[in-house]
Amino acid sequence: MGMDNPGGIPYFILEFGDELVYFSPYTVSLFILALVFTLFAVIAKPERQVDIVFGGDAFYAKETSLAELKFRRFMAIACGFASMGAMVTGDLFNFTLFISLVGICNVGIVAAVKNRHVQNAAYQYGIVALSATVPLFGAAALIAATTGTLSMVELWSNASLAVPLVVKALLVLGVMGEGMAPFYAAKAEMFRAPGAPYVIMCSLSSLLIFLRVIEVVLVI
Amino acid sequence: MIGYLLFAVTFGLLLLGIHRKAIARIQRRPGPPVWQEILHMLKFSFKSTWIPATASDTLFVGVVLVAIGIWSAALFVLLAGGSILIIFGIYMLHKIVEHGFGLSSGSPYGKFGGVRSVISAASEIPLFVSVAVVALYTQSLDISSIIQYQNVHGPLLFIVPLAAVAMYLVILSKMPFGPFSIVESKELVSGYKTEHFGVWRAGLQVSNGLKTYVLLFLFITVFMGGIPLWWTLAGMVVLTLSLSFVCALSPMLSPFDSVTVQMVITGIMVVYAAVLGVFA
Amino acid sequence: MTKKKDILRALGLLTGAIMLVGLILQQGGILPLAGYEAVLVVCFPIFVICVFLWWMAREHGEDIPFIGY
Amino acid sequence: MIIQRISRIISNYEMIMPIFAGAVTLLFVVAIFSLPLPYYEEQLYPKTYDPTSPLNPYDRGGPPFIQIDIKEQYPENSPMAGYVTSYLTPFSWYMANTTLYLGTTIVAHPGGILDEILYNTRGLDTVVEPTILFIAFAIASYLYRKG
Repeated sequence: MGMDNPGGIPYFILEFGDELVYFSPYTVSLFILALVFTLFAVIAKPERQVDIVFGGDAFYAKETSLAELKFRRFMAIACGFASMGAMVTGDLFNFTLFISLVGICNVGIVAAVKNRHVQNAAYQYGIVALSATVPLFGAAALIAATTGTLSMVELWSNASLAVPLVVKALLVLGVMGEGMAPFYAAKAEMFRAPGAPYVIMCSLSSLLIFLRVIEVVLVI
Repeated sequence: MIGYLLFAVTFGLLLLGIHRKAIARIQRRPGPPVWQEILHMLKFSFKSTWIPATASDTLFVGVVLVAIGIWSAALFVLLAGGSILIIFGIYMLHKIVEHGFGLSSGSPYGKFGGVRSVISAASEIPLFVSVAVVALYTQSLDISSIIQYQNVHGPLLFIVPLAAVAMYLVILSKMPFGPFSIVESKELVSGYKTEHFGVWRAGLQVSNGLKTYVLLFLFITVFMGGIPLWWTLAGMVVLTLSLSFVCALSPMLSPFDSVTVQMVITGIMVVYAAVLGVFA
Repeated sequence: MTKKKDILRALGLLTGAIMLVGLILQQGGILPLAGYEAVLVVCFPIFVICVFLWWMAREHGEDIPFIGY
Repeated sequence: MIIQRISRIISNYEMIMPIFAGAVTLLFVVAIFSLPLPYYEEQLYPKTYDPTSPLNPYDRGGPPFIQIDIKEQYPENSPMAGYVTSYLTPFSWYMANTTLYLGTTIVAHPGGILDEILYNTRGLDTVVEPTILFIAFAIASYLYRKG
């Protein structure tokens, strides 16, 4: 039981069996942004990060090798699709699944970088993403148990179904673990990796899922 | 609509100019004329422009288009009285613009601006708490119904002053030269926008003008209600001047301290929202 | 180089024309306001950048990345 | 200053795991104290199992193609929902008819996985789940081959 449609009235609802995918003004705008940046990841060449060698005049531009580029682009596109799915899905379990997919793609995007510092950060972040699945799926399971449904449309249209506050908090914490919205230190270290269009997908996806989870928490 | 868009760009840039002028006068400098930012936009647009050899070209250009696009969308949502959640979504996504600007060029300065922008992502949370507090009272997130609520109950500024403070801090963190504007601080040259010169910077100026206009307009609308346009514009100038005083008189915090301060503010706001939620 | 400029000018004029047509259609009541706004959100950034690039000063080659001191 | 001390802690990315773990633990303690949470009796899927069925625990009730015994959220969206056993491959069909143990092997052979995917009330979920696994395998294999 939340307020009516904080993201606006859905334009239309796509039906996959018991899973509804709905396009409200809010979800559509987030979806389009994810789409635009996925397209950037598809067509943009990675930038060559310029580094200065301290104590000398030398400088060099880091090149991203082709194999690494291909793998990271694949991960970035997968991440884009996962965040697009998370933006529009109207089913809570599906939402948590997409979010954990986003989490693992984020690790994948920077895991290929040959830089110990970046890989350490990615490793730390990966462990957090791993452990965040416990509150994440736990919240989905508790919602199913307390309300008997996982459909967001059902949860907001039926006022008698109330999700306990602590379950909502678990959901938010799980998403934070996957997206790391407030504790961003590891993500910032990951950002030192070259290859801008792919690294941007990390941050875009986590901001998007954070925005979506706020809507979800207000809705249910 | 297109006329209003151009007006918003110009007025927003004028506000930024007033901001600079006020800071300069407070610090006993002559300062640039108030229309300096508008001149900047025009001047940059005439300058010779290319894409740096090390840059990721599509992202380098595309992010400028995205910056202008998202803030024009925000302006339209605001004018149509749409959901406040969409505007704040766009506000959060401005982070992506900063990342894109910073990371796409390959320059170390831009990179550090982008990295700092990632670190300070926590600064956006007070925003959602203030949204939640507003929603507690109005039971809706539509700007049109927030205005209606204020027509009946008086301005929200006097009902939930702390939420207004939180949103004020959020706007402060987006104003240049403020205590939280670590993404464009001077030790990084210009932070995330270092490498975007010429036409790209002119495009960034356009989006900055729109951003300033939208954020200040939003503050006035959400906390003062639907007052006539002239009064709103006057209110925006007053708000800018107050922001200038804060910016001129406070030092810039070091990056991690800035984040910590913002997280502390967030904590206070969460407690405030929880207390209101229990007793309201 | 002039060819690139022609493309930019054409693109600027095209998006400008689309926005104008959108305005006329919206005033005529054919296009809903939301549709017109969607057109503006897509076309306005492209229009601005293309116009700026069109009237920008003459062009040089690409830059030389930082060459030390 | 206290602020600087806090910033020093949170700026170290190795501290993130402990901070996160602490937050999760705290929240789980709160969750345990808020037990018992309300339980919604009328669940989406039936909670009674028939231990004599060869498809147990995947039997959603009733003979295939004839009758379903499942409560759906949106019955109009998937008229065929719940006819799980209608998608059995010939081999599975043979096993189900001759032994009592198909239920234990149902995801271990192709017919079994297909059943779950075509069990289309939660079809999209079953697609996303393997995707997560595949992505994880892709990362692991890439890192392994890179050495």
